[in-house]
Amino acid sequence: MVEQYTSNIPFLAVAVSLGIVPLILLSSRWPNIREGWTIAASVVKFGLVLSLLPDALANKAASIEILEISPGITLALKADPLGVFFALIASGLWVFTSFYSIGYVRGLDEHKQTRYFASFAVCLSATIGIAFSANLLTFLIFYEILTVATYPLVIHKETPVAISAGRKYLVYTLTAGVVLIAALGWTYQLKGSLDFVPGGLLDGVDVPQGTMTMLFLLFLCGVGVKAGIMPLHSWLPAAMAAPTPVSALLHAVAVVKSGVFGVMRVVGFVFGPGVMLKFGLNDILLAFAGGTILLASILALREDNLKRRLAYSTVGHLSYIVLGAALLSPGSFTGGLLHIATHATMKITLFFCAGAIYVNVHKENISELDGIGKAMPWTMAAFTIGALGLAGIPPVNGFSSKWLLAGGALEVGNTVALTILLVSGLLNAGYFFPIIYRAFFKPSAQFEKYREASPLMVMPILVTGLLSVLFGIWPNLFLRFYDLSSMIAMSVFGGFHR
Amino acid sequence: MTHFSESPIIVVVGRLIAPFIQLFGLYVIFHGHYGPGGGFQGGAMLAASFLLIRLCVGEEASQMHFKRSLGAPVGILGAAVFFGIGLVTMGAGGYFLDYSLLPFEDVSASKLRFFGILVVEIGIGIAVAATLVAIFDELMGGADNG
Amino acid sequence: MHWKLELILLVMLLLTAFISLKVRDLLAAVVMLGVFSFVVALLFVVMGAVDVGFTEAVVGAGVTTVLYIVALFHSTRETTD
Amino acid sequence: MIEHNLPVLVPLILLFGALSTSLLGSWKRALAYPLALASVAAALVIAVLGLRQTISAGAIRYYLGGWAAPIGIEYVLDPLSAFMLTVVLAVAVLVFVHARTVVAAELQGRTVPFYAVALLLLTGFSGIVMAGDLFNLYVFLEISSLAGYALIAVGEKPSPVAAFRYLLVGTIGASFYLLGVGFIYIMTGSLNIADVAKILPALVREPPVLVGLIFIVVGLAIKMALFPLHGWLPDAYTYAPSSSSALIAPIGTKIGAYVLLRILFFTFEPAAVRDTLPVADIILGLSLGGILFGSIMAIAQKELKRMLAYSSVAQIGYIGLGIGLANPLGFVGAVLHVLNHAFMKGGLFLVAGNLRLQIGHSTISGFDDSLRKAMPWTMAAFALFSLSMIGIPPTAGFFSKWYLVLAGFENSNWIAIVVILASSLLNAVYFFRILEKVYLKSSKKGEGTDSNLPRKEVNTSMLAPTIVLAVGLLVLGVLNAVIVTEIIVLMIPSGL
Amino acid sequence: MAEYFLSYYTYWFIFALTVLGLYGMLVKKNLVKKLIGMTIFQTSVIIFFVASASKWNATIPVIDPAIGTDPSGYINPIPHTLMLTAIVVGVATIGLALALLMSIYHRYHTLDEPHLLQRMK
Repeated sequence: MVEQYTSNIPFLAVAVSLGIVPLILLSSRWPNIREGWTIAASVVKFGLVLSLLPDALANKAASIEILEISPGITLALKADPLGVFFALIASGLWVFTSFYSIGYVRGLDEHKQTRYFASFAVCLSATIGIAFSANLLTFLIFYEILTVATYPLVIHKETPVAISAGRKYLVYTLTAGVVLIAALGWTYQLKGSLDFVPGGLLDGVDVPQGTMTMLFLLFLCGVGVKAGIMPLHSWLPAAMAAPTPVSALLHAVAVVKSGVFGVMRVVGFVFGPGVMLKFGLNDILLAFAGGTILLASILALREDNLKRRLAYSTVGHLSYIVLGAALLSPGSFTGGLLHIATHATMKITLFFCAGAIYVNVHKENISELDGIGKAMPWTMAAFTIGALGLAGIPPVNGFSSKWLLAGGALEVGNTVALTILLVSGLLNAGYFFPIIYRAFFKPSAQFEKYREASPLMVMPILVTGLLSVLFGIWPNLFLRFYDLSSMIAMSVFGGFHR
Repeated sequence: MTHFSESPIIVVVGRLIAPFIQLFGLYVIFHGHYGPGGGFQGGAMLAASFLLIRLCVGEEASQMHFKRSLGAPVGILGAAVFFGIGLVTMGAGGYFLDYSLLPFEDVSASKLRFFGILVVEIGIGIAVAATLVAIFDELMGGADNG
Repeated sequence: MHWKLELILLVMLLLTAFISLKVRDLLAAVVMLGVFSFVVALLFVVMGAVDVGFTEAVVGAGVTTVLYIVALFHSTRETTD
Repeated sequence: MIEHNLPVLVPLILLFGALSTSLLGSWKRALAYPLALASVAAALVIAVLGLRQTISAGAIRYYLGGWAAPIGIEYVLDPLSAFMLTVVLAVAVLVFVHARTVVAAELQGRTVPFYAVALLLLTGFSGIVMAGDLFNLYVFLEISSLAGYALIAVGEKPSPVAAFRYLLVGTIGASFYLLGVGFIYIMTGSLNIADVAKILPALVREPPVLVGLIFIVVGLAIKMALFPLHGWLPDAYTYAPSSSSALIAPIGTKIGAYVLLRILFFTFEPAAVRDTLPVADIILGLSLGGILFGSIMAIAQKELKRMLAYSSVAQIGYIGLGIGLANPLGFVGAVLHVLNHAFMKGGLFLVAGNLRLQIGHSTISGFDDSLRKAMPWTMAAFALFSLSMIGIPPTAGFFSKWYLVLAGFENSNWIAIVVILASSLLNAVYFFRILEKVYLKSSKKGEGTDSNLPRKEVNTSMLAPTIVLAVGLLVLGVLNAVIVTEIIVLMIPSGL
Repeated sequence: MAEYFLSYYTYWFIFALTVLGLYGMLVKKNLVKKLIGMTIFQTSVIIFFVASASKWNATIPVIDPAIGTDPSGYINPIPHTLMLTAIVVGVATIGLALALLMSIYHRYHTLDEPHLLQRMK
């Protein structure tokens, strides 16, 4: 059982980026100061989250109840291991993205940079809020804030394409929010509480099969849209109209990972493995996740636009995580969680690369990238690392999480899931290797006069690429992601036997 | 429009009847608290008499009976009487319009009620009469500024 | 005797109201409405509500009718129905 | 002394304000506005005192003239009425602050009557809220309605027609109410609400009581513009002057809803309304229809004020839904939504007023991003109001929906839940349509800018109330649990 | 059955009057006619109240020394006083409505709804 103590740190971690929004708005005329705030906030936020790590590893959760927000339900933050795990990923990658963003928006001389940075800061607050939510209502509040705050980023370019992408995004995410409200209301009606409980809030609730299935489907719809589970995924490729750092952080980390984080919360902390198995909910989840993995990989094969291909790849990989939850074994759950971290570092690397290419040579389509590896060797090297990782090739970190997932599938004897994992690995290779091949081996002179992108952009790329490898070799390096994941899995599956 | 009617008979009859209506209206106001009638009916009768004059002798000529500009202020004055009494009783520590608490010494509570109601009825009568005439005037004037 | 009077008044009530709504000249309609109000006042007296009848006679038959007529003089008596 | 006179002080101050405004205003016009503002502010202070008093010490009963109920006229300040009074007056104060510039610009020469009549309107509202007997309630209902008709009629060219229609329909509503009260009176022999409530339970199955209740409910449904009796509302709100619609829209229909609450749950027994009589289900059904109809119609509108008017029809549906569900959570949701919607709709109509004053129209197709550049604060407030209308947490709009959804689950009423949730998506459609225009549609020079009015931010006296309402939504949202547990819970009638 | 109807015949007349008033308000095209309908409608409600208070074998509610203070000898006066107020409200409504009518006439030069709708466009 997690031991709790009161601490302001979770609240501060959420508030710090919200607090700088007015400062960003006020200093809109002085870009250096404005970006200074962003960087300072990202570093401070990461520091705050990092300071929670030792306690989380010691199974102690810093928690704070801010105020009562509905009778009997408080707006409460709790830095339990899962929360710290997700917050670490999000806030850590925000640091890189901040630097990268500055290079990107200045490189392209983007308009409305103040709005961009302000929205970004709000998004991060919401993401950390989601991570630390102690109950479903708090989760929902931050979830909706994230929806709204991301909208200005999606439509940032203000082109017709971006606006229609924004509409699509809103339709999907607002609907999801609304469905989630219904799910919450129902849960409250059944249980009289909305707190996250390791092993399942609804554990022991006696309701008919139909009710439980409906409720689960509502939850799945609610969090599944952000998690990109098919058929609720189609906003994600459309939202690639956004600037690349947005795609990188929000559509590789913050927004979609909030979705899968939500799935983990729902499976592990609302329904719990016992209920999932008893009512056969894991099969539903498994079907959705497996289908999504395969379909998304196939769709990714057909995309020529680099960012859209990455988006489909994201859809597929998100479902790895969902699959990890659906398999209902401690090993696969650990693997799924670990994949949140590994996929985040790999995918952000890939998006950073795509952005760097776009800023430098203004190319978005894969078929136009012949020979880019000569002009931008460092960038494309990092890209290769990310691609290898996503295909599950050691020593990049994608391998370790996939290994755990496959082990989990074996543990419960689910050969279908195992097959899906293997096939999708091949498909991953199938849609990434052509890019690498074109970049390095297809001769072309078109990029001769181009050099590497600005150091502000290349440095984050290299660091995240390097991190992908390091985490692949030592999953417990620095942040002890592996220990955290297995701790979380233990807390969820502690009292569960098949 | 100055006259609704050019006929001398109507003018004369209207002028003749109006004072009697007014007298009756006053009677009704003053006896309202122990017989049929009261401030409202009496006030309405007063108003009716003024309207009769307005209609019979025309707008301009009727101004001497009740000036147009007086409508609203007199109406408010009437209402103020009603309020005044209410506030006085409140000031005396009672409820609004608790007549028995009117600050007059050596007067029994029932007498106080009697006179309290009477004064209030007069106030209401004035207010109603003036307001109804004011509505009429507003309608008449509505032609110019509608 | 009492109820016969009441019945007659009630019938007149309906009749005047009906005419007032049917007649094609607005002035006639308004005058008929005045008659209606007067019948109502009589009915009130018959029913024992002396002061209400009194008020209705002054206000309904008197003031209201005058107001209607003034309004008609400032607009129009014509109507399509 | 003040404590026990609190109930009667509010209408007195307002009525006195109305009288003195018109009297002194006709002498010196400049006096009218300060006087009017001062009386509303004073009334608000009294109302807040009254709210505190009732929360700590329970209801205050006031017997006019010292005649005890059920014979005398009674004013009751219980938590529900004190709460309503505070909401009404709080919004009114802000609208009055805002009105100074708008009224002077839109109603040249008629400012004095405007303020006098507006105060009369508030007198009527405060009287309705505190009336302790059914007939006085009717009188105040009519006072406020008359003032409302007058306030609407001074607007744009078609406004008298809209006001006249409203008058006809409103009179039908009020007369129906009175007729219903007549039936109740015949059966119970009393008009005092507390007294009637004691007598009624034994008579609930008598046909005249049922007929009376139906008449009352239909009458009030007209007054609160419950679908499908809302026909008067869109025209009235659209053509009225900005300040009138900002005053009437957030408060007027809510007062009808309040009376409905008072009749159904405090005069009749909640159990009887829910189980014996079919009333609650009918209101529920109509509300659901209203939510969908209002939302869909709002999407189809081309003019901002008209859109807001239809959205009001939908929002009234939420309140009706809370009443119709007839359980404590529904009650909480309905009362909370009265508060939240008063803030949201008041603010939105203030925004519409700002737009009309600065750019001369509020036609949606004429909006573009020059508005945002010219009026950043107004537009930011508008965005916040929109988010609250859609129901994005932590704005206040989310929480009333939350309680209503919980209430729906309590009764296992799936249709209600689906409708509430679907309507927030419809709200999103019509608000984001405007937000998209204001923030993203680039202005073309020479096109769409038919007016030569200077495009700039409104002055402080107009901006401040708008911003206060917008920020208020966040505060109300965050503090909603406090409001619910400290105030609204006290109102829930026994037996609900 | 017939007896039932006969014993309540006043109410049936009042009901007919109410319907007549509503008919005038809703069906008539002319605004003045609508207003007349409204007047009839309002009056019918007032008659309803007064009729509900009236009873045989009782006299007007003014103290008569011959009867004394036994309340059963008098008609209930409360509905009467209420209706006085209702009449005031009624006349105020009509006054306002007429002012609106004149304002409409001055803006559109018609009081007939079909024409009005045409000219409002």
